[in-house]
Amino acid sequence: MPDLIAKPALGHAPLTLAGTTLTEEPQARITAIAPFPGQTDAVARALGMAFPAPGQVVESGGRSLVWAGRDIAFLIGDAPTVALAASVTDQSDAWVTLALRGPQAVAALARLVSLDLRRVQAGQCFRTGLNHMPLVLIVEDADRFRLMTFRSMAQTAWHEVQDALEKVAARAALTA
Amino acid sequence: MRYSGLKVFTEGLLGNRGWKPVWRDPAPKASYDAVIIGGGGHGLATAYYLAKNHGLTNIAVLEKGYLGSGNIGRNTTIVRANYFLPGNSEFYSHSMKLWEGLEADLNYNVMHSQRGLINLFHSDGQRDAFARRGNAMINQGDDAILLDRDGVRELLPYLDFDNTRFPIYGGLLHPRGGTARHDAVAWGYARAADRRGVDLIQNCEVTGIDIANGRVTGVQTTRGAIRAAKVGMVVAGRSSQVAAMAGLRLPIESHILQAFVTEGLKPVIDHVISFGMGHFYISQSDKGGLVFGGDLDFYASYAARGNLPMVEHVMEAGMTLMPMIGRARVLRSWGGIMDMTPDGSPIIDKTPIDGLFIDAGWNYGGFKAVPASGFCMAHLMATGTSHPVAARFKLNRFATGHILDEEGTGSQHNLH
Amino acid sequence: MRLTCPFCGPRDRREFHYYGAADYLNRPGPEAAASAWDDYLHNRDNPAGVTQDLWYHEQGCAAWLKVTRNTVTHEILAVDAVAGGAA
Amino acid sequence: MRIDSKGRIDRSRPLTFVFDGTSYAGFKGDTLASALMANNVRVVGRSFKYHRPRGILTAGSEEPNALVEVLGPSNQTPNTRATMQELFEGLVARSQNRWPSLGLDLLEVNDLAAPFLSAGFYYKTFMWPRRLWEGLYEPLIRRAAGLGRLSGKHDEGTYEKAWAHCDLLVIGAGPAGLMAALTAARAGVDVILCDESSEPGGRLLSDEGAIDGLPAADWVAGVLAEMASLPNLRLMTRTTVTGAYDDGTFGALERVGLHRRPRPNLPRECFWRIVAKRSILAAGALERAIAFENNDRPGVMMASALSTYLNRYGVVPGKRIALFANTDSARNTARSLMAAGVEVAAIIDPREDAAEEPGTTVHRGAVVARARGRMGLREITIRKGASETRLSVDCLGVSGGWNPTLHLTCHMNGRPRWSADLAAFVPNDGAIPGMLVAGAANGSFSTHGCLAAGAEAARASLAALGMAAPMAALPQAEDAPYAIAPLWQVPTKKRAWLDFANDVTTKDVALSAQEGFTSVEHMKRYTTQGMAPDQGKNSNVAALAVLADATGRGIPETGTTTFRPPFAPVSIAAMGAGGRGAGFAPQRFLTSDRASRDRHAPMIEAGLWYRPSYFPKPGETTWRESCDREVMMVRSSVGVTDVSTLGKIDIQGPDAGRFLDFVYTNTFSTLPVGRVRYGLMLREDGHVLDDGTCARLGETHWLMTTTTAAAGLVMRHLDFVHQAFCADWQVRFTSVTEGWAQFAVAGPRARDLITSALGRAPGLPFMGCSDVTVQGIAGRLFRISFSGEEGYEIAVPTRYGEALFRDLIARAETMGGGPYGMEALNVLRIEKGFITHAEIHGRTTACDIGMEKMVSAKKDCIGKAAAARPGMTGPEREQLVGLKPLTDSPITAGAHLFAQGAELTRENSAGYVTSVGYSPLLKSHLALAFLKNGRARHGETIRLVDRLRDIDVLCSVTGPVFHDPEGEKLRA
Repeated sequence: MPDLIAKPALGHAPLTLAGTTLTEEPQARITAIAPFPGQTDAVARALGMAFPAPGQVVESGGRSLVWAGRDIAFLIGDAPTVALAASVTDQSDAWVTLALRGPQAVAALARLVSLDLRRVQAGQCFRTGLNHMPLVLIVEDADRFRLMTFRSMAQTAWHEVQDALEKVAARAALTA
Repeated sequence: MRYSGLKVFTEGLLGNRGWKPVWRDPAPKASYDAVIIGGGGHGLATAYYLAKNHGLTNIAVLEKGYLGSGNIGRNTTIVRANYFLPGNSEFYSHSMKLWEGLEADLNYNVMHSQRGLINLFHSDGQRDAFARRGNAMINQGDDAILLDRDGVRELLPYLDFDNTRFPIYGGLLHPRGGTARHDAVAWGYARAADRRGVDLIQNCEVTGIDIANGRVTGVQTTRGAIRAAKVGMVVAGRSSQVAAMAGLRLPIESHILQAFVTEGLKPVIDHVISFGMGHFYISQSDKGGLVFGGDLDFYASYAARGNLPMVEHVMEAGMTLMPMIGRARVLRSWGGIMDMTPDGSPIIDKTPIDGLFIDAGWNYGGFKAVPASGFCMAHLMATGTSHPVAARFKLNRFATGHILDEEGTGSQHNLH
Repeated sequence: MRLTCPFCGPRDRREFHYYGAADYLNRPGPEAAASAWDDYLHNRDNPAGVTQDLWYHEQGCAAWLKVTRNTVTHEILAVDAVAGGAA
Repeated sequence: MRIDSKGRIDRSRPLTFVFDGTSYAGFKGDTLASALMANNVRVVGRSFKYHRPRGILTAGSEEPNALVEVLGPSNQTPNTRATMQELFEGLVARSQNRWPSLGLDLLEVNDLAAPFLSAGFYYKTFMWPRRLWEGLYEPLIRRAAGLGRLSGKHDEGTYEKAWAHCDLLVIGAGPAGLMAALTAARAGVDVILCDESSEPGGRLLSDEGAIDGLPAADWVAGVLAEMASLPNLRLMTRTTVTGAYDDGTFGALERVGLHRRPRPNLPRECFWRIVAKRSILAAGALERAIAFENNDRPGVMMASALSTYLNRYGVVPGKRIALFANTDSARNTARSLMAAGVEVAAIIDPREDAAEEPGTTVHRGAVVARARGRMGLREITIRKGASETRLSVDCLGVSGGWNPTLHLTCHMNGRPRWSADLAAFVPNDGAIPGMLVAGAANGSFSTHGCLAAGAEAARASLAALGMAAPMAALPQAEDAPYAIAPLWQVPTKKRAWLDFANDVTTKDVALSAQEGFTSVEHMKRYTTQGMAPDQGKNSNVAALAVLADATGRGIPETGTTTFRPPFAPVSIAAMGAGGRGAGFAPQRFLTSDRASRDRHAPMIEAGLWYRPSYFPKPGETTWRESCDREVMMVRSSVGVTDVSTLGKIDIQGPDAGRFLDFVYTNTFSTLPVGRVRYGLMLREDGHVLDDGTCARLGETHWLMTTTTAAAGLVMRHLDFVHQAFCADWQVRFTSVTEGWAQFAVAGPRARDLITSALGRAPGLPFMGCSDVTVQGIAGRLFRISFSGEEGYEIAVPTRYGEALFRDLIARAETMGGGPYGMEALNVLRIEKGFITHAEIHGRTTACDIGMEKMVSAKKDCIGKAAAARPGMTGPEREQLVGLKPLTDSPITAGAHLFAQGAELTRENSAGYVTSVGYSPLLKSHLALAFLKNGRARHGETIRLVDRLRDIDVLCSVTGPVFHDPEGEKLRA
């Protein structure tokens, strides 16, 4: 009996415009951990990682714990192996992760995201919207970002980021 | 003074020096048979029909600002009778009949124009819901035509039939639907009420409602106390505040509804069109501006101004539905304050206080209701019983569960 | 309009879903009188001034928030998490 | 006429452009208006109502007359201000609101008929006979009204929207704005400086003044050079701040590509949302006109505009110019003109004490009584006391004083106050929280005053941001006091214009007062003053003053002026950027999407999702053929359909069962592990919110299924109930909709298919569930059915969805089965009497759908109390029934139901049809419907009438379940 073939959300090749590259990231293991009321500290101890404060990413041992909402975080990397006083769900297949990296990344995001991105730095993340789509925005550094949105919306997300990049590039070409 | 084309001609020859004030500017008397709080469309219409239908002329309309300063002059001017729930159907049907005779009745051109209203639908489910509505309209004696996609294309060839996000399946055409010149409705009723002896008192704010032994006895105003055995509160937008003067707490939350008008353009949109998958409806005024609107800003407010998210949503909806309007420029946006009820339908009823009546909760459908609202409120104030076409607009229907929820969105005030 | 979410910080109004007056927090017990339910579901003070109402950070952290604000000026006076636990 | 040596245009870059079919020459740096002026084109438009010839009045976005259509390669842009349209090579423009041509406009007959077209005349006539309103009068009015034309073609232009954030937004880059932005940026805060023009500088580019001994324009260049070196300052030219909204949010429109030939992907316009902690409004002031007889003739224009055309564009509109002004600012214009060698024939100054002016004659205490020259000014009449003299001129510059550009301060309901000293409205402090107003926008009209106010506003803003600002020396500039003798109108029996754009004259305002429209709001609405494209910028204050005169009141008692957003008109396309086509809402695609399209399934919208409607086979020509086959396939063998769109909410925690008992009407805490139960959820108002199944995966682990439509709604509802009422309960929920691809497998051979796919028998009872391994992949299996046949839903992680779907349909096809779409799914569920949101449409109670027994009496739940209200139950309500036509006739959803013999009226409507389908199994159309007291009426014959589609059919009333009412197939 043949095994089922896994498909990426998009399978798009990277796109580079104005020195800025949009890529579809390979699917990672994502585990949503939502501690039961009052159990956040216990969960953190069991995980061996600090539970991230709002807007923070905690890195440890090759795994990152990304704050993803009120009392919920996404563990990116190996799934927890210990029992947690938390709701634990596998979200690996629920999200598509795009990366936007380059000098025009912030300018493109200014067309997609309502956040103030003036002084963002590594270790930050945001729950917000990518236009009308849900978004987890992870800051790698000031001009490198990962964008997680619903997998079913991957085509629209790609299209809208591409569209923003094209417009930014057309403007950049005027002064180049 | 009777208005006519001949009068306009002769006055023109005489330098327009003979035109008289459209209404008197009386000082308030100490006492009236009935007082109506609120000189908007509904209040003025109530006064007019009290005088005309019930012979009550010793009455006053008290307006805190200028006549017609509320939502009557801040709406998208749509007139329609396309409801489907019993209770609403007969009321708006009655209103439409009054609209159709309004110019002759008032001797004032309110420019009621039956341009046809088209509600677009974008799925089989929406078509079924509109078919139910259209049949209800016909059963009520009004008109409705179900258009398929080609039928819509014939009437509205400029819609985007190829790329829009939610394809157009068809539309429900309501040929008698249309628009009217909003301010003229207030002025026409005001002038006609004044001619029948009603005192229209501007810059007169009600500051208190006098109640003795469970009966209303009059009102306190910024221009003195006024006695009256009957008081009607017709102040949509401020209903909760005025009712609170009588100790009443209403099933109403106030919300902002924005509307927009563009610069003048040569005729390009002939109908009133409403989008089924976003908040957007549009018509073109006789002056040439595209007049359009969307949904509430959704948060309780008395600010009479909106914020950008709904502005942008409305514009985006316009662009997906009819991208030919892209280069029209928005000239002005404004917000009205809506009385939102838990089921989206209005209230025309007695209150627990004898002699105190309420006409409120028009959500954002008050403009087209003006004639019937005045008609039925006048009937209620004059006779003490509800007019049959407004019999279900009870204040206590939420307590009893006799809900009139056309949208089916439930008892959340801002969802209607 | 912007609300400062106790978790996410200042955000544009479009990230939030509005429900209604904070009255919705005071759910009557199952044995409450019908009039208590009528008040709870329908009747509102609806002040022209300071009010408290409920917003959901839908395009954000999914917290329900109780916002104290002025309905005339739109001034935001306070934003608190309904369930507490704000950072 | 060009003036050599003047202007900021680039004479080395000549451009050609076309206006009304004629080709002209201009230069880089020109606007369309300046270029037309240089080519001595005097008439550029026709007025709105009287179709009078009109020339250029201003040099800014407030222009009321020079509105043209700009023609692009594929579309046209109406009502474009020639004063704002920058010239580019190949620009093509056309005049508007005239027929057949600008020079000969037949509707100019309206000008002769003016006595009969006074303010509001249309309210008094056209009433008889009634049917002629829509048939004759209104179409004529509509055709005559309006200005430019939309093409009627889709706007295919590129637009964008963007966000910007800053500490301080400075609006306007004139002396006050430049000084404010520079002061703040030097202190280190993030500053955005927006200016409407193509070039910063404001009036410093228009007037010939000196700052620190340098020509003002050189000082501007120095400031800009320093600004360019400050990374924390962002200068946005061609950007009009259009609206002030709550909490420091501003709307702004940037003209990105309108001043050049279109380029791929380059937006025409960008609509910015700027979020600023503080703001400074330094938008300057607008000069205002004085109303006198025929003051709208081409060649009569604003005095300050003359300076702008001369100093920025090197052009003057006449050879012999007069000025009519009641302030000193027009003297600068006179001096500039004379210095450039242009004849200034006279200055008419109503002030008795006006100073002399070397080089020209000053008529003190005099006014201009009228202008002559229909297609271009020829002559003015100067009146002093009782005597009148005529003067030949071809241009008249007018200044009635200045109105601060305070519009944005009104956007949050702030009302300006009247300053008698300035004879103008000035903004009130605090009108926009966080905003300070500086310079001419605040009534400081000298250059020094503007510079000082800009610096001071910056310092105050910095202090509010917690920053100290060093005091820097202010540049030296003129500080002349502002003196004005208010003059709004020169009395005349003829028409004198206030609102050029809407053709509102002083007579109209007087008539409005005569008729009792004495409130300023009544006057505006009655005369339409202020409602034209210039939004009353040129006329509001003067019209108010004229109304005050007419009613014998002072200006403050008459009222105030106000402005609503936008400050300058904004295209729908810019504010709606992104909405075009599919951009209006995200598209959600199933993992089976490609496989379905491969099979030519038409995809239809289901909320944001796309789902297959049906899977046509060769030879099938209608959807019904395919649908019937798919239904019979499910009833006879096996069908596969993608149900991943249903909401899936993972619920975990010790209190999960208790929580489910609270949100569902029925009890879940007693459900055994490995079992699934159907649940009904109410809104708190007692109506049905949603229905679906909920599976118990483990002792403290559940999986709730919602309908596609209600997935988001239910999640929000659960979050509310938990956070508001039981936040301490040990339960959390997480949407896992996106993580799983889930397929329904239904039919007598469903078990065989599942066995084949799993390599083992499913071994599940009806309403059972378990974890399974699907070809090596961990998945889940549920034995549930929405078709009435034995049914399973099999779920795998989304990445495997496409593979599993293809695998399942391949296996099904070997068994005589295959995929089925939404149409068949709908027929199957109607045959079985299962409801969807067609039935639970928000007005339905549990009782209406026959599920009142599912509301547990033993516990409280959301909606239980409100569902007990008297109006929510009882025989008067419509209850769910099935309908079967007595004859083989099509029936329709949306039809109403009537007792036989009853007249077809609203009162007699006994219900309505919610869902219909043709059952190939029962060889009959079937319907689900709501019928008053329907449960007691099974067996009755009822009349189904759809008057929209001429359908009138007798039906028998049945229970809603047509197929296998005992459920034997489900449990097999």
